[in-house]
Amino acid sequence: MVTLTHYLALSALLFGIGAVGFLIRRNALIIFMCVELMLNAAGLAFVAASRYRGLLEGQLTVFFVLTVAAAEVAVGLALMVAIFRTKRTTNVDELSGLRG
Amino acid sequence: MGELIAFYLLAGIAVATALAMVITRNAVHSALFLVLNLVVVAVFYLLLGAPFVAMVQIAVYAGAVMVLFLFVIMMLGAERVGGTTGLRWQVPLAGALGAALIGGTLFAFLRAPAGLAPVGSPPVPFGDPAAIGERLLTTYVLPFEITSVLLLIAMIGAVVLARDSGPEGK
Amino acid sequence: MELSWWAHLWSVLPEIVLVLAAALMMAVDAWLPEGRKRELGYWAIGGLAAALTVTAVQAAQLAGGIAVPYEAFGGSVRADLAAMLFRVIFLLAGILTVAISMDFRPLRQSGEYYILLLISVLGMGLMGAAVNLVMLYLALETVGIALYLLAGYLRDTPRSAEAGLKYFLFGVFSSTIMLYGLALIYGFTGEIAYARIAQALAGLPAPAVMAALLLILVGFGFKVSAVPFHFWTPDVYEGAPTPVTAFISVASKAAGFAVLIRAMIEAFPTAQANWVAIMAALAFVTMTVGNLLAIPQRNLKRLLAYSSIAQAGYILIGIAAASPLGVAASIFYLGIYTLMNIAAFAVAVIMTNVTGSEEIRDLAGLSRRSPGLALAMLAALLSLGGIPPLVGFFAKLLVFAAAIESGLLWLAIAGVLNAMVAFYYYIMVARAMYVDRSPEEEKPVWISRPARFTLWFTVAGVLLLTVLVYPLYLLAQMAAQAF
Amino acid sequence: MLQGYAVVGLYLLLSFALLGVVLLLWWFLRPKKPNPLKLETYECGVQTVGDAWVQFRAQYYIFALIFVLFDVEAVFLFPWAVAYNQLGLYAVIEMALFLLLLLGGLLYAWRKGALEWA
Repeated sequence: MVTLTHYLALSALLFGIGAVGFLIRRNALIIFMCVELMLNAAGLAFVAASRYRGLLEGQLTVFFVLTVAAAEVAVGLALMVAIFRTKRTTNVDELSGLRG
Repeated sequence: MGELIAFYLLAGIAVATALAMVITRNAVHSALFLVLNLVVVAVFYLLLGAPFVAMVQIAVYAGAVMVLFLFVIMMLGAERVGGTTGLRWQVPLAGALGAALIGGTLFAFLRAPAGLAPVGSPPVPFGDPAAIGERLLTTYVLPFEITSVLLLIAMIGAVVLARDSGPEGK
Repeated sequence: MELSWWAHLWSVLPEIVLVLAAALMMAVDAWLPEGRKRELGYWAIGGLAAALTVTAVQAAQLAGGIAVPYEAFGGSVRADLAAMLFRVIFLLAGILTVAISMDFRPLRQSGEYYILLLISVLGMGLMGAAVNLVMLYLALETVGIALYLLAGYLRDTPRSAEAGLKYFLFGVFSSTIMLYGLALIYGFTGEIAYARIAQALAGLPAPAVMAALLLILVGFGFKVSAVPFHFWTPDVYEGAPTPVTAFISVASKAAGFAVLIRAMIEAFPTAQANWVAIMAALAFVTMTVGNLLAIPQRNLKRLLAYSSIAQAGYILIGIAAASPLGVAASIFYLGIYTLMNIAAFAVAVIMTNVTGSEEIRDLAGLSRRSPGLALAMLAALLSLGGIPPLVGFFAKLLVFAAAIESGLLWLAIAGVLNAMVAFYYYIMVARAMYVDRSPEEEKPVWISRPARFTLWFTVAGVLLLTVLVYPLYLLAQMAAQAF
Repeated sequence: MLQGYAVVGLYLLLSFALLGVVLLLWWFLRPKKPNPLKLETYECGVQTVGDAWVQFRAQYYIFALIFVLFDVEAVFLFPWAVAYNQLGLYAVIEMALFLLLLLGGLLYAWRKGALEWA
C-alpha cells in the first residue's frame, strides 16, 4: 500500500538533492535548474496531499506554482542573458564585481 | 502490490535523474535529466489522480520551460561553465544542509503519523479540468487574475533585459 | 456569507486602481515621443496617489467602524485596517521612490521601470492582505519577480545585472524553501486558509509543525533580510539602481513583515512558544550582526544596507514580544522607518547624481555645499539612530517596552546596547558632512524638483510625527487589533 | 481509472523495446568499416568551419520567452473552456480580463520594437 508518507519522503529526497545542488554547483543555469527541481518536489508533495485528503486545493496550488515557475524562468534567464552580454560567463564565482 | 512496485520503480528513476542532473558536468545533459525527472513526476501526478496537472506539467514545464533553458544554454554556449564549487566551505555546508533537510523532514513524518493516513478514495469528479476550471473561476478568481499580471510583468521586464540596445539604451 | 460583487472588489480596490494605472501607462508610454518619457514619472505618481487616496478612505472607514473587516474572494484576501495601513506604507514608499527616480541619471526615460514599480506595489498590497497559502505565494512571487527585474534593470551596468541575478537566485531559492514548508503544512492539515490551519495544527505533534515553520521562516527571513538570510542584502543594495535600493529596503521589507506578522498570528497561534523563541533569536542576531558589520563600511549604500538589516532586527523584537503592544510597536516602527530610510536614500541618490560615486567621504563638506540637504540627512540619521526627541526614539522605545512587557528583558537590553553601537556609525556619516572639508565645497548641489519633494515630505513627516506620536500609536494599536 | 493509463504505459514500454530491438538488430547486421570521409558532418560540399556550437543573437531569446508565457496562458484556457457551461457570463468576463492584460503586454512589447526580427 503506497501511503502519503511514501510520497512525502520521495518529495523530501528530491527537494534535498535540489537544495544541495543549489549550493555546490557554480553554473548559474544549473543552479537555477536545481531550484526547478525543488519546486517540482514541492509540487509533488502538494498533489500527493491533495489526493490522500480528497481535496482539490493542492492541485490548484500546483497549477499556480507551475505558472509562477514559468514566469520565474523567463525572468531569470533574461537576467543571465543580460549578464552574459557584459561578462561573457554564467559562472557565479567569476561574478566578483560585488563582494560578499 | 503492483502499485507499490510501480511507485518504487518510478521513485528510483526520479531520484536517479535528480542526482544525475546535479552531478553531471555538462549543462545540456543536466537539462535533459531534469526533463526526464519532470516527466516521471508527471506520471506520479497521473497515479495520484491529477491528470490535468500532469498535462500542464508536460506542456508547460517539460515542454516550454525546459526548451527555454536549452535555448539559453546553447545560446550562451554555457554548457561547460564551472563544475562544482571552488569555495571549499560551501561543500560541507551543503552536505549538512541537505542532511538536515532530508533528515528533518523524514523525522517529522515518522513522528507525525496521526492524520496522515490516506482517507479512502477521492470523490468521483476529481482532478478533471472541469472541476479545476470551476474552482479556478469562482473561489480562485483573484489568484487567477494576479497570474495574468505576473505573466505581464515577466514579459515586459524580460523584454527590457534581453533586447538589443533599443532606442533608450546606449 | 455571500458577498456582493462590490464587496469583493472593495477588498482589492487599491490593486484595481493600480492595474488600471499600469495599463494606462503602457498605452501612454507606447505613444509618447522619445524626448518626453520623463513625464511618465508623473503618471506613475498620479496612479499611486489615486490608489493611496482610495486606501486612505478605506482605512478611515475601517478605523471609524463604518466598514467591518471581512474576507473576500473565497478567503483569499482580508480587508482589515492592518492590510490598509500596510498598503499606505507601500504606496507612500512607491510615490517617494518614483520621485527620486525621475531624475536619477541612468534610469531616466524608461516607462517599463515605472510599470514594474507599480505592479510590485500591487503585489505588496496583496501580500499584506493575503490570508491563504495560494494567495500568499502568488503575491510574494509577484513582488519578487518585479523586484528582481528592477534590481537588474540597468543591464548595461555589470553591477546592476549581477545584483539582479544574485537577488533572483537567492530569492527564488528561499521562496521555494518556503513553498515546501507550505506544502508540508498542507500535507499535515489539508487546509490552505490561515484560520483553519490554526485549528488543524493544534492536534499535530510539535516536531512536524516546527519543521514546516522553520522552512516557511526562511522565505520570510529573506524578505525582511534577517540574519542569517541577509547575505544577499549588501551586494544587491550596492549593485541595484539607488532608487530601487531605497524601495527594496523599505517597501519590500515592510511587505515581508506584513506577511510575517499575519502568518504567525493567524496561522501559527498554537506554535507561539516556538516562534517566539525563534523570533527573539533572529531579532538578537539580526540587529547585532547588522550593526557590527555596518561600522567598517565606507560605501554609503552598503552602510545603509547593514543599517537596514539592523533596523529589521529592532522590528523583529516587536514580533517576538507576541503581544498586541508588540505588533502595534512593529507596525509603528515600520511606518517611521519608511520615511527615515527613504530620506537617507534620497540624499544618496542626489549625491550619486552630483559626484558619480557612493562613498561616504564624498559627503564631505556637504553642510557648506548644501546646508538643507545635510540637515535632511542629519534628521534621517538621528531618527534612524533613535535619538530623542525625534520619532525614531519613540519607535525604539515602543519595541523595547513591548519586549519587557512580554518578559524578554534581555532582548530589550541587547536592543539598547545595539542602538548605542548604531549611533557610532550614524555619527560618522554626520561627521563627514559637518566636520570634514572638501575642495568641492563651492560647487552647488543640483536637486531636482521631484527629489526635493521627497526630501521635504520625508523630513516634514518625521518632524510632524514626532509631534503626533500618540495618534500614530493609537492607529497602529487599532491595526494590531485586526489580527 | 488507472487501468487506462496502464495501457499507455505498456504501449510506451513496447515502443521503447521495439526501438532497442531495431538498434540491436542493425548492430549485428551492418558492416563496420569507418573511414575519415564517413565521419565528416557533410559527405560532400563545403568544408565545415568551427564546431556546431554557434551562438546566435540574444534578441531571439525574446521570441522563445513570449512563446513560453503564451503557452502558460493557453493552458489556462483548457479548464476555462470545460467549465464555461456551468459558469456563463462571469467566466467570459474573467477570461477576457486575463487575456486583455496579456494581449496589452504583447502589443506594448511590439510597439516598443522588441519584436523586430532583424
